Amino acid sequence: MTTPILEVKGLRKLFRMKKGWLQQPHDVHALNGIDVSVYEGETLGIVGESGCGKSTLGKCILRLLEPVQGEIRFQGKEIGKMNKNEMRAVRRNMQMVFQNPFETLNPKLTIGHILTEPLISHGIPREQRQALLEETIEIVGMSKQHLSRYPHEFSGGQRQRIGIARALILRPKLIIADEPVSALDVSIQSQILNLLQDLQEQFSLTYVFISHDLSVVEHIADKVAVMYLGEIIEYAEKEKLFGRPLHPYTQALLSAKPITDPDDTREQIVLSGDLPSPSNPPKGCKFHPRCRSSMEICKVELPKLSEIEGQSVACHLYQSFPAIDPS
Amino acid sequence: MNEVSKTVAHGATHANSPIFPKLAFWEKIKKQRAAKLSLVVLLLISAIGIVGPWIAPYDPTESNYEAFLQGPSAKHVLGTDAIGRDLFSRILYGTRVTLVVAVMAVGITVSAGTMIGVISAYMGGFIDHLLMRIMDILLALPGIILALAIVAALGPSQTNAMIAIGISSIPSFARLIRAATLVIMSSGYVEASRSIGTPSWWIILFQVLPNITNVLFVYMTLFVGGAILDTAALGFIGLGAQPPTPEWGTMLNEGKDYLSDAWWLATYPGLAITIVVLAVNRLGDALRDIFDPRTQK
Amino acid sequence: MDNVLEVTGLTTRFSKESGTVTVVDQLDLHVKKGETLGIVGESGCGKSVTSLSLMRLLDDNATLTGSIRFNGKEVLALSEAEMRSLRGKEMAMIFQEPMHSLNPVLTIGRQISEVLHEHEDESKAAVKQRVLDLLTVVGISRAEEIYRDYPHRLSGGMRQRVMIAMAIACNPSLLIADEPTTALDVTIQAQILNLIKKIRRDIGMSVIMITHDLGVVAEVCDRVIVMYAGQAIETADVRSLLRNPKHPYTVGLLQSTPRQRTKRLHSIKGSVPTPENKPNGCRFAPRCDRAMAICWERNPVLRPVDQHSSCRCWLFTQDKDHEQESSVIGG
Amino acid sequence: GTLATKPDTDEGKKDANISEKKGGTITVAIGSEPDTLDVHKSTALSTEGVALNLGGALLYRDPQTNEVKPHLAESYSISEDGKTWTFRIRQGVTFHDGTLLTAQAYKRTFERAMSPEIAPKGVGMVLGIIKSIKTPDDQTLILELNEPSATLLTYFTSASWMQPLSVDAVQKFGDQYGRNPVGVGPWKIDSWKSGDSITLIQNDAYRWAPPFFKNQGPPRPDKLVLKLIRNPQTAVAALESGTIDIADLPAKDAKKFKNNNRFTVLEQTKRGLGLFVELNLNNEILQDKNVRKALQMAVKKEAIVQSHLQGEGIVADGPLPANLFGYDQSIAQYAYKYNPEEAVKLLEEAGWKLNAQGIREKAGKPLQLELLSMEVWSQPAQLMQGMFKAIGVDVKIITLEGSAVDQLTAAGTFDLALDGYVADDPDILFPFMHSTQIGGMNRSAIHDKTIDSLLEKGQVTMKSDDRAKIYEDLQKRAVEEAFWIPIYTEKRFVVVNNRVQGLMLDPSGLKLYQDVWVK
Amino acid sequence: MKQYLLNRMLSGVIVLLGISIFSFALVHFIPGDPVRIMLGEKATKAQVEQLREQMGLNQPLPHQYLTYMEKAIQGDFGTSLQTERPVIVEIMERFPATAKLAFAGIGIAVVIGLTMGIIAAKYKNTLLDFMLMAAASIGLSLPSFWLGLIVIMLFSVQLGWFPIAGGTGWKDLILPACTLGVLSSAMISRLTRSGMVEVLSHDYIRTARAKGLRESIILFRHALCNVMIPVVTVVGLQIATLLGGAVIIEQVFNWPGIGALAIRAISARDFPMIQGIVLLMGFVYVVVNMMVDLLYGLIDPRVDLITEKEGR
Ligand SMILES: Nc1ncnc2c1ncn2[C@@H]1O[C@H](COP(=O)(O)OP(=O)(O)OP(=O)(O)O)[C@@H](O)[C@H]1O
Ligand SMILES: Nc1ncnc2c1ncn2[C@@H]1O[C@H](COP(=O)(O)OP(=O)(O)OP(=O)(O)O)[C@@H](O)[C@H]1O
Ligand SMILES: [Mg+2]
Ligand SMILES: [Mg+2]
Repeated sequence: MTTPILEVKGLRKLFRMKKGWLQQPHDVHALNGIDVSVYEGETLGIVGESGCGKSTLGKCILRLLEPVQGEIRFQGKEIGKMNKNEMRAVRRNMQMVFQNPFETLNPKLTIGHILTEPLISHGIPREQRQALLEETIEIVGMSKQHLSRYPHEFSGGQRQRIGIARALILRPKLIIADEPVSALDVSIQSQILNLLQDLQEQFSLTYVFISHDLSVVEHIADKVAVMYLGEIIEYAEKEKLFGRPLHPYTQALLSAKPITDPDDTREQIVLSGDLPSPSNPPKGCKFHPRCRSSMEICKVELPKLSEIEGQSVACHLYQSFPAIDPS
Repeated sequence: MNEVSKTVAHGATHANSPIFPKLAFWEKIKKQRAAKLSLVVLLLISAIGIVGPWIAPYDPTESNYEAFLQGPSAKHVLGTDAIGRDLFSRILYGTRVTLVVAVMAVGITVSAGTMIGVISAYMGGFIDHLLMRIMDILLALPGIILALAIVAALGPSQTNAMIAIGISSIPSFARLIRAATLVIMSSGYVEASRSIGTPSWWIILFQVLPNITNVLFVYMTLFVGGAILDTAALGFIGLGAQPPTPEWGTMLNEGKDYLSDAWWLATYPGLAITIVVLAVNRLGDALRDIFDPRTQK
Repeated sequence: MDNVLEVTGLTTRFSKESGTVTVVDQLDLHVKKGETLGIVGESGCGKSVTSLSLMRLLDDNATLTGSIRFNGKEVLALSEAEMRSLRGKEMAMIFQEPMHSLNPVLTIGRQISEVLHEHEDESKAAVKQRVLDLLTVVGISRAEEIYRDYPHRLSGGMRQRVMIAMAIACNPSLLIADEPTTALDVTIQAQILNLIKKIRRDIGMSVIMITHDLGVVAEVCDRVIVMYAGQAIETADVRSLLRNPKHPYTVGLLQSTPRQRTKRLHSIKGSVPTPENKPNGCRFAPRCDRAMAICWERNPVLRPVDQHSSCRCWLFTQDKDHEQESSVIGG
Repeated sequence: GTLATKPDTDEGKKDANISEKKGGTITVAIGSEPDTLDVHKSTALSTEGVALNLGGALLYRDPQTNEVKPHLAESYSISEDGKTWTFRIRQGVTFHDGTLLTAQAYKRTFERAMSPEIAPKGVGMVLGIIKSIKTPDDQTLILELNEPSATLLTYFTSASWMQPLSVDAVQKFGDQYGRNPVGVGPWKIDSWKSGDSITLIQNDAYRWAPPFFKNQGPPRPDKLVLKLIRNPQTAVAALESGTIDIADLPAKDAKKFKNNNRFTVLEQTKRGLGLFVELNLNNEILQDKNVRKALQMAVKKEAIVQSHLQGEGIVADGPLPANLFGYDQSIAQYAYKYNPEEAVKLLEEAGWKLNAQGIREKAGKPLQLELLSMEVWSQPAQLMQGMFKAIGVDVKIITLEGSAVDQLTAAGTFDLALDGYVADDPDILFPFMHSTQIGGMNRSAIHDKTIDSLLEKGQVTMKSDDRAKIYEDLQKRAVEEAFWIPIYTEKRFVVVNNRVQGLMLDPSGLKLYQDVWVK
Repeated sequence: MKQYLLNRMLSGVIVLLGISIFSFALVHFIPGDPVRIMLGEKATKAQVEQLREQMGLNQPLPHQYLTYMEKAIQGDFGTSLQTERPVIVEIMERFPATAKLAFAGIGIAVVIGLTMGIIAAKYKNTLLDFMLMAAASIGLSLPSFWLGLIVIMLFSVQLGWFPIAGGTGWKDLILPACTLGVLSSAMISRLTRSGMVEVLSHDYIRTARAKGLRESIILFRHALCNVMIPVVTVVGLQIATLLGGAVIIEQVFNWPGIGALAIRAISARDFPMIQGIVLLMGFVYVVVNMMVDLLYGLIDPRVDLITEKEGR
């Protein structure tokens, strides 16, 4: 692994909420300088609570949203400045799977049409289309009879398979999966997770896997980034992060996760207070109002992401006294 | 994994409505008695619009100098008007005229309104702003006054009435379509489509338009009702179709001076208008119920 | 017995254009005083319908049969007026979607005090004071301010707290919580679950906790009923259910939860049948790895397996030729 | 001219002398609202019926003898050359504001009407013939005319357009004078609710009614409400419900009141042509006299009278109605009668042959004409359309507002136009037919030397017999040339509630309230 | 809030400006020379030209427009060509009658509409519901003038209960106001019903039931408030339209309002009058809409006054 297949540096996105004509526009900082990189064949998990900017990050990478600042390098090429046509070429290698399988399929089109759309958009010759179509639908565990049906005739799990097939049909290198299993029942969720893992092996895919469910991320990811209000506050190999979470937020998150073990005796860290709104975030470290280990400096200064034993964390606790396990 | 999917497919398809959504539509229409009735009435009326001229007993513009203002009789089923024309024949002929005016007017509204609405929603930003402000301006002028002014400007005639009515309801239609388009635009599948790199025109054509057709259809029926009434209203103040065209509103206008002497003159055209508008409105209601996901259990 | 609620043979049917569907099928359950009963199951299995049946809050097209005895009264025999005085006062409910369960145009204060005005004869000032106290109890700090505020300005967690305050306003003996945390973030979920646990302890009420998350069950419940396609398929105390699940579905469910760090998850094939489309035999048979011939033919009954649990499965039925009959459940 | 008077009912006769009570309110429907009551500025015909009550005239026409007699002028004389007119203004006449009517008041009134800003709008035009006005003393008014005029004399009998105005009031009210007119008439303005009604109150200083009225003093009722009711149907209902007392109604509606003993219907044949068609002589097709004649013969006028007027009208043969001075009694002998066969023959002769669609055409050009009409004439227009169709002429009806019709006819862009007129004198034909009036009221663009000279002679010939002869010749010529298709002369019907007694109509249909009293 | 009002006013002004340009253009495209009309047929060409000159009608259109606007801003909308009275005076004379009719009509419509809608929603899918909604559908399908004529025929002519000669008294008001009210109530009742049906299916209604509240409280406190937004929108639009004159109804009932004035002005090519009326209508529309917007905020706290509403 030399260069990462995807490298994001200092990515910023703000939504300008322009309300009236004369109103001062005010900004929602959805992404605040995100740095991540993913190597080929790897799965990067991104976790965080609702509204912290996970989806925004995914969409910015695909340039479904235009970032305000920052670099996005895909296969070494900077795609942030590409024009429409160049971008279309890139999109062939970079696809997305969405959270809600019910909403992302056009109810008026047959599955066949939905799956052909990317082929036409990317100028795949007509002769090859049918073969690709049939091959792909079978890869995701469905049959070609399904191609002539409409989305409403399928169950949630099947629809998500169709969503995956659509992402897969151009044989991309990178798939950004935005909460692909959140809308599914537990028993179906495992089918899809398995499918994603199988496909990764088969096509040596790279995933950016976004989820709010720690268990799912823990299961599927190689590396995990924990986000809080538009920032990555901790970033490490899965084993390290789950084994020894450093950031107080990560710790709280892990402990809050309900575990199906009645004898579990771990101490639960219950955070106080609600998630602050991203349009009006607290000063200093954004987590400090809810943090048990909050210090004076946290109220003033934003901690930087720094590395401790191969694990990056943005917390003042580790900046002054490196490599000390809190708690 | 194939085995799995088959059972899954079995489970899912069986539960849902038939294979083709179109079929489901007819099923639903059939289930609603009011819808069925209004559809039948409308088909009947359209049929009259087409074959009216053949089944009409008299020439609608020919006067019988011996029979002015005669009440309903065997010879003239609905009576004759002030200049001795057969009212029944006029109403039959008028069906076509009235329907054509209404449908063409709505055609103008729908084509322009849809274009403006979709473009406005899709382009957003300045263009959206500009178009919507123009619509605001048009909307601020009450429809009938706008129509009056247009007819006054172009001269009263059937075509101009049509144009006037069509134009005057563009703003409301455009707004409705814009709202509907915005909903579609924010839907998951448009985003999914964009993520694949699908060009804009493709998205408008294959993602947006097919999904607003339901809405379009429903609004259209509602506007047809309005257009018939507006046509009649313009006819009533003498700015609609020109005599001797047997347009219902114009006939009503001619009949209004004979309310106490010849009740049939105003009553029958009035009834005809009410029946058609009622049928169209009820059909529109039924369509809305059918297409509205909230009312689908 | 100190059962707050005793339900036997509860069956809920909906009449639809296409015929009637049975959504809840011969459900038996009981809740002891101070106990938390969990109902788990996948989407569409009838959990919400069960809870709404208990409160008789279903639409007109629903018919209920069986018996629901609440504090000795037969709920199904009560008049609508009597039912009204029961709801909110003795039996309260909180819902899954805190976003939609509060009326957007009424203030928080009004919505809570409404319950008190309806069920208790108290002066306005007293009611207000109690509402403020309630808000404090559920952990809302700026009670005065929130009292005057509208729901849309509160976060999901806050709204769920308001819902809880509303539910416990009259100190009900039973609280039914229908997926109260599903729409919330993990950290907030932990707060709410803690709150429910604490209040249950403080006022000694019983709780029915409906969820699809076995983790939540593990956290708060004493006893659990697992539902599948409208039927209870397993009921047990929480420890034995999670430690020693009996029914293949429960087993599968536990194994599909991504908690082991295995490369592959276990998965249950297929998907949950819809109420209109239930298999003839055991409802789980089409998805079951261990299905036998009989499973396709006849539906087993729920019968005790050991002292901790009952299960509806032919694997645990010794006499496999036994006819299906009215079942006796333990618990 | 006949003065339509309400026949006294039996009951009325019995106590005619004792019961002419004072007081009460009469409500009269008016079909359209005056634009302004400033008679110098008004362009609306509806002004006349209202302004009439507010003013008085120098002269009046005796209803019995049809002679012109002095009224507000005690006496008048016209010089030999007909160019110097001297009026002696009656004494003791006051305006509503109390100022005295003098010769100066007349002078200033006329001068105002003739002033360049105002003249083009209204009556100033007729006064244009006046060269100078002199007032040697308060009671003497001397007008020097550019040339003699028979018409001006008739004009001076108009109590509305030619009434003297209180110039003080004109100055006082300025732009608002039109809403606050001040005249010398039996009625004063009380209020004017736009779009609703104009209320007049009795002027109790009034003592100068024309001699033919029984009542020479102030009007007996207190109030006269002129209520705007556009739709005749509404007027019918309002009459029946007693909301109004008097209304002009079309024949078909008036009929219903004829046998109703609560109401009396006054009938009067209008002086003028109720309806005729002007043929545009600039149109190539219509330049062919045969075509014009054919069109004449195609129209079954009786049917139009029957349907549109319920038979209550007289078929017209020529440009003048039977009740107007100068009417040619023998006209029926030479006028074109309904004769579709002959019409067809004429068209065939003229080279117009039927095509497959049943329309005639010549050299590939179909015989298509546009008929300009207004809404009131919708029925006659449609009937004629059918009649023309029968001889293979395709006529398209264009219904427009009066003003739009004027616009088109002035520009000459039309083929046929419906029109009508009311007049007291055959000189009305001058504007309609004289070649100098092309572009104005001479819509047909008649440019005929014979006609021109006859019209000119008619204007200056003062001797009745000679004058009558001139107009007879004129009718012969006009009928022969078939410039117009005269259709009918109609009747006017005024329905009066019997609680109101003594209403009279003057020859042009204006209502005279001087003898009116309320039971 | 202040900011918001300012914004609304600004966009209102822009709309008004647009209307003024639009109407100015439109009016000048209507054939019919006002000067000719003013002077009548007898006027000579020279006279016509002179008056045109005087009235500034010879100037290029944009110039005329600017002059007009300059005066309009100072409250001078010119004088009617027909009556030579200030346009503003003419309009203001008619406005009370129109306003009276509009508010009475809408008042009746709201009362009937809400009642019908609520009852129909409460007894959803019963015969009563069906009948009420059928009535509403018929109400929507009746040509207004036809209903007006029939009402006149019946109540004034046959029964003689009401006067019809278009006075402006309260008794005169009853028939036109009821006709208007009945017609407008059709829309309101349908909206109310569908709104109520939808709202009654919302989660918070279930919550209210779970609290053991009485049905009347649920219906009127919890449901009705949430239905008011679309109702208020429609009522607002109708008021705005009616304040500009219920053209047809005024015509039928001989009501001396703006609508009648408008028709007369258009047929007489009274340009300043047409323009004045159109501008007034625009103004009323803008103001009413602004008030409706403010009402939204009162009815529904979710409506953030600052955000711009779209798709209304
Ligand atoms: N189109 C948009 N306009 C304005 N604000 C936006 C937009 N999209 C997202 N936001 C804001 O940006 C922030 C991040 O949103 P994002 O959808 O990325 O969160 P998320 O982590 O995906 O949350 P969830 O788990 O709920 O999906 C949120 O506060 C959201 O309100
Ligand atoms: N009013 C109703 N009429 C007809 N069918 C209904 C009605 N309410 C619910 N159902 C059906 O009953 C079944 C059970 O629904 P229920 O809401 O109880 O599921 P659930 O277990 O709560 O699922 P979830 O986890 O999604 O909330 C579903 O298939 C649903 O379609
Ligand atoms: Mg997201
Ligand atoms: Mg549920």
